[in-house]
Amino acid sequence: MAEYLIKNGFVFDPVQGINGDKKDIAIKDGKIVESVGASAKVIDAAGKTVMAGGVDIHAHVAGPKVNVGRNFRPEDKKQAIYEPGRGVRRMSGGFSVPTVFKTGYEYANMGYTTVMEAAMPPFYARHVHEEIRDTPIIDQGAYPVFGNNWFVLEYLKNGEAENTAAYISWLLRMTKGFAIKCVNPGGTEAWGWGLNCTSIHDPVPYFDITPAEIVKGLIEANEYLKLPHSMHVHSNNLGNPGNYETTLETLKLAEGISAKNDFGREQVLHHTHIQFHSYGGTTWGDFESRADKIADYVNSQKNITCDIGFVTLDETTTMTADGPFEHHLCELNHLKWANTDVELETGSGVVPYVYSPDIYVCGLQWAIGLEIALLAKDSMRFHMTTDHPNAGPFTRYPRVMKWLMSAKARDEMFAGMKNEDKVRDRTGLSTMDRELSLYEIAMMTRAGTAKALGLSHMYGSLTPGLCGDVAVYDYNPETASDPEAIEKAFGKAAFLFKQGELIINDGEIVSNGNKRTLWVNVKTNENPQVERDIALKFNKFYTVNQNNYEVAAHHYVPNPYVFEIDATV
Amino acid sequence: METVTLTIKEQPPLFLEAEVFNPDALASKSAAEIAALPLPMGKTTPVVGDYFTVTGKGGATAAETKVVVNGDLTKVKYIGAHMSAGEVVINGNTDMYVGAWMTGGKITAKGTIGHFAATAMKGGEIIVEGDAGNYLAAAYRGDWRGMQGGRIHVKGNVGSDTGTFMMGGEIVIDGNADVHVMTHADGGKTVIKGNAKSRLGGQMVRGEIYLFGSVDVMMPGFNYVGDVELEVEGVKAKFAEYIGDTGERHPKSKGKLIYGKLYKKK
Amino acid sequence: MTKISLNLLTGRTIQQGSTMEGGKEKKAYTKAVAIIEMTPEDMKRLKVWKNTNVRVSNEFGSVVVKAVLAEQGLHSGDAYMPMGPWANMVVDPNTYSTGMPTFKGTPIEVEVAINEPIYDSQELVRRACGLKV
Amino acid sequence: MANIVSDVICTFCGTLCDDLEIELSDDGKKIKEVYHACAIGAEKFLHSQAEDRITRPRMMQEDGTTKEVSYEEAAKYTAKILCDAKKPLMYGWSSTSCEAQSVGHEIAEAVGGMVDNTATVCHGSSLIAVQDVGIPSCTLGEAMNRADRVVFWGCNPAHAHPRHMSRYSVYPRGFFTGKGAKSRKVIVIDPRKTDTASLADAHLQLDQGRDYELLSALRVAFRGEKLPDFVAGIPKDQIYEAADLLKSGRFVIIYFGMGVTQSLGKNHNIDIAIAVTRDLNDYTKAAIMPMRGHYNVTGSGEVLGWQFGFPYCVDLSRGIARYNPGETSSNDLLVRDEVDAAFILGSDPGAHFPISSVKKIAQLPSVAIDPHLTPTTAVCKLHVPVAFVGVEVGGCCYRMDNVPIESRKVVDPPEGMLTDQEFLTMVLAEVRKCKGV
Repeated sequence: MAEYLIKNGFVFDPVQGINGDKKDIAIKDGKIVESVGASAKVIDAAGKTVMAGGVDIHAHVAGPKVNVGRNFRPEDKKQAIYEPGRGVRRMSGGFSVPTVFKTGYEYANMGYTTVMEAAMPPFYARHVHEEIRDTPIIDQGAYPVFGNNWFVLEYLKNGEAENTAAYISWLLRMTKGFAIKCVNPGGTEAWGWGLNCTSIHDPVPYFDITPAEIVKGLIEANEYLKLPHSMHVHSNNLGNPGNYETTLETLKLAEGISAKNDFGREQVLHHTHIQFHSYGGTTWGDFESRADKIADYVNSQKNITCDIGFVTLDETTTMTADGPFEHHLCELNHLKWANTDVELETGSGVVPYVYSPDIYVCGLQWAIGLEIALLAKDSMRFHMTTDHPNAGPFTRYPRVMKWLMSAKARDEMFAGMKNEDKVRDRTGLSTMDRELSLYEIAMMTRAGTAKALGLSHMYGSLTPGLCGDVAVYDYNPETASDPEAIEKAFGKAAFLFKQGELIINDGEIVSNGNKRTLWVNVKTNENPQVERDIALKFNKFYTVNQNNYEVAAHHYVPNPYVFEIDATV
Repeated sequence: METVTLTIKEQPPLFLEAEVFNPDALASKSAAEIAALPLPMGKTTPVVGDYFTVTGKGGATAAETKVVVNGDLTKVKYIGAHMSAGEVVINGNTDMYVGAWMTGGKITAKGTIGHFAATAMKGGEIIVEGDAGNYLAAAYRGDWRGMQGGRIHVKGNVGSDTGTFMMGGEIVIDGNADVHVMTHADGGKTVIKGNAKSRLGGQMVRGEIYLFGSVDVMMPGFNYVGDVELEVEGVKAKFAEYIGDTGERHPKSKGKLIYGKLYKKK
Repeated sequence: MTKISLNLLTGRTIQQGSTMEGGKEKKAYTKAVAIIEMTPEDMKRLKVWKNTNVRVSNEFGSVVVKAVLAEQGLHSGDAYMPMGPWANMVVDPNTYSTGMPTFKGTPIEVEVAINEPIYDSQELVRRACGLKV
Repeated sequence: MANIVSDVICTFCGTLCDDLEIELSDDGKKIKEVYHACAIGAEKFLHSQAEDRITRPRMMQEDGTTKEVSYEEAAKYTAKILCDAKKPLMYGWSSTSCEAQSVGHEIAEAVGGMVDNTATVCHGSSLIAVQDVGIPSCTLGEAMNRADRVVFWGCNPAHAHPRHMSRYSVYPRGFFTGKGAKSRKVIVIDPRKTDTASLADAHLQLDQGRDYELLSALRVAFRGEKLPDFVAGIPKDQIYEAADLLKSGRFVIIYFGMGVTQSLGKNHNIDIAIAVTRDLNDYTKAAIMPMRGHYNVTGSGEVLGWQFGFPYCVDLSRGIARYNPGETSSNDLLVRDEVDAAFILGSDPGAHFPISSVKKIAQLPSVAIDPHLTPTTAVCKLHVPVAFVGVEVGGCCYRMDNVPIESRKVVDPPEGMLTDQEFLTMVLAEVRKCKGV
């Protein structure tokens, strides 16, 4: 395999404490190394920014609801130029819900090399993996959803922690999943009857368990199984005025629990798209930011991480396993609504949404995300996401970076809003002059996310021994002054390496790489009861036979990277 | 105002996509430059000169450019699509997407035009001497934003799905309309001087339909509320007023529900 | 010669489905699909016994099939043909620019054609397409 | 000891039953018996064993006779007509695996094909409607476990999806529907008294082609607004009753089929049926599901979706993907003379398109890739027989509720026969040659 030497770039690597120093980065046999021989190909990075490949901890990029978004929005294709195939590239299109090819290419263009699919319905896992397989370049994993799963609800209701863990390990193996995702705990099961759980104390119909018990139970199961990532929650009551209290109550469930794993992960709870959960007020009329309360709490709790879910003020497509929320949303905007409830497991909904800068609620949502990120004391625990495509497409990360790094750029946005005063008045953002550094951006986009995922031994840093995932951006931190240059440079990497292979050469994608699918195979004690329960549910309540349920690795996961864990006691 | 005249000299084996046959694309171009513009046909890309003789030249801007297209244009799509200003005259029958996504200017079609004309039209004027096809002034697939402004006058008949998802602007049809008029409309106005088939205003939120002739089946969600004297397109007459679609949602204004309206000439 | 006007519906029958999987070139498929179902009243109007060959025609085409009594009750005035090449000789190809031909609700005329042959599926389409048989 | 393969997937209809048991001869070469399948499914497995089966590609001669050719020659011919054409139609895709579809899409991208699947004459109207108003739906098991109101609108599962009612919709005892059929009220809306209708608690035998009006009337009734005395031939009292019956359910599931997708109004009938479902969610819980026909037409829509962004009628002729049924749909393309070659795989337009479209196929350079002899193979220049997916080769298929299930290989195909994926891979190689890449 070719050797490379990336010379004289401004290197940003928070893990090694490298903050913009001019350094050379060497790549050999797919890994970062101390040095390479004279024969190594030299990439001149003088005047450019060098970082490890980006790691996305939460995006909806593959699977059934993503494809519903594509197929039921032909008009979304008209929001972006559809690009013909060229060289190694297939044709690629779509704006808020890009095709799998565009997903791979656009992440690569942003210097990202690893992306986690945020919600995999187990019953549809095969579909998720078919899309992941067809997505070029990037390494991917997927989080199966557990927060409304009948097995989990029953085991937790009976306080059977060991059975919960045994079932989870089985399902991770069946679906080739990477982590435990929990969306609107209990609420989506309630939606099976057209109901919801809007507080963590609302009992789930029939199952008679509360969201609080589900969240706590899943956190404990996660640590019992010593998984790389922590329990990954989208808490109840998303998107509603006054929901910050539900969010704080949910976060407090992690108090006193500490992480158990061999992957360097410190948190036990990751709260996703926390922007959507930081709202004050009681109605849309007195709607206001409570970013301060949320940021303060997360700052104070070392065992919690979060990603933001920045609103980018675009016309986009919302999609979530939070079925009742999507129904609520379509009642508000009267646009098309897709919903799929999944037997024994979960549900989901999809609704287009236009975040207009002229609507003050949207303006406020934009401000709240930035406010949280700028209140962060430790950017390693506040991560860059747009909850793609819910708050905006992932292709806007460079624009979000611009807003985070430039008060001037933020003021221009405020100035463009119809209700500027109202928006400024209801968020702390308008008085903030903090501008994040590239060092902090590197934490939010790779170092912090890799660590929270338990992947810091592979990704997120340029430490010798790690994967040869390196991005070179045409951005000179010493001379750049125009904030627009940030958006431009970080949206189009000059060079990109994935596992030591040159993917982008001088701005052009030249290889589709050798993408891998990450999943976790965790061994637990033999558990005849759980085996019986599984057989019984398949016999009586599933419409697919148990022998046709497992996602066969051979075909759907052609290039797996398996994390083997022993959680037997 | 400069004029570009395009005359078809040979019928193509397949359909031509004339995305350049509009004032915006031809402004400030010479006949020679225009003849060299692409005229895609399937996977091949002939140029305008391969199938059309070009005379005259474009004006300095779209507004100062008139495009005249002559001949049998039944295998030519997109004439006047995406235009923002200026004028287009179509001397002969033509195919799909006439004036689609148009935002301004004027199109006069001397013959018949094909389906999907005036898709998502935002402004300007279209006059059709002959008939128009299906989906006149409808939204593009999946979009909830149909015709939003401008005026269309069809002197002949129109096909099905006229004004689907219409939000604004007006359509006047001298002849008859096939099934489904202003389905899902949330504004705008359509006048049918001839007869209508069934499904006028199905799932209509807001908007107005004026019908001079007969309709074979009324939608069950339209209620008769009384007669009104109106002047419509220069015709003074008594109309029976219906409100609907009562099965559909309707916005409130000052506590009162706003309905779609159907006026049927007595 | 009596001729009656009917409204044609087409669609699946389980016999059509299973004989199709058995092979569209086989006699069983022709027997199951080259038929038109009518109500007893319409049969009377047409003055035919069941299992008589009839010619079904309209502006779109013409085809000879067997007239049979509708097993699944129809409104009088409606007729039913299993989906397949025989029905498709006369269905309305108009898609109203939706892509979907009007397979249901096509006006047809039916007349007795006792001595005219019913072709098998392959011969039927080859003849219609002007190909040698 | 009998040689039984179990948990076999039935690759006939969108119900995609996965509980078949197939008894093989002791040497495992022949299928002897098929258990649990419906009449159609069983016939499919047994027909694959037919002695007179075509096992090699055949070119049609001027005089109507055929001449056997090798798969290599067939692949060359197929690649040539696709490369020579300015705008080739590539239709079908619904009776094959997602893996084969993917290879086909690479070919289509290389030759600028018009890629369309059988939804175009089946549930294409539904896809358009979903794009206009969305679709509140669920998996078949969700309906089995919860639904106490079951509506069959313009569909006849007793004939088209024979095991649907016993496996999913009417008879099974689900988690919250422990009394099986007794837990459910079944309503059929159909102009015919179908065998499904005769099992129903209520049958609204409407006038054919007036579904849009009747669905609209239901919405009016939900809101307690007034109705004319009759709508679509149904007295208003019956409509108000039906509306109350639906509103009073805990979980309503509406299954619909060709009766609505192919009648006057097409997509609008589905659009308003979805509106009815959406309305019902204001009073209770409701879902709606298309009764998809071919066993993997759904999969074709899914793969097209994630690769190009549209579920059918995908126009790749300009090197980018475009979409507009009515323009880029097979029957419009054929009748309007918009295409100059026809490639057909895994479906039979010769039998299931209006004859006016079939005549156009017969005039074009054409190839039909299909295990069977069909009216399509009878009018195409080249017929390439291939192995049966789900019998002689496995692969991923999507059920009518979009659930992916991996079909199984049960027996080997006849000696020397290729699968469609293998043949398409040869065609792709030939296409790359003539493209010089």
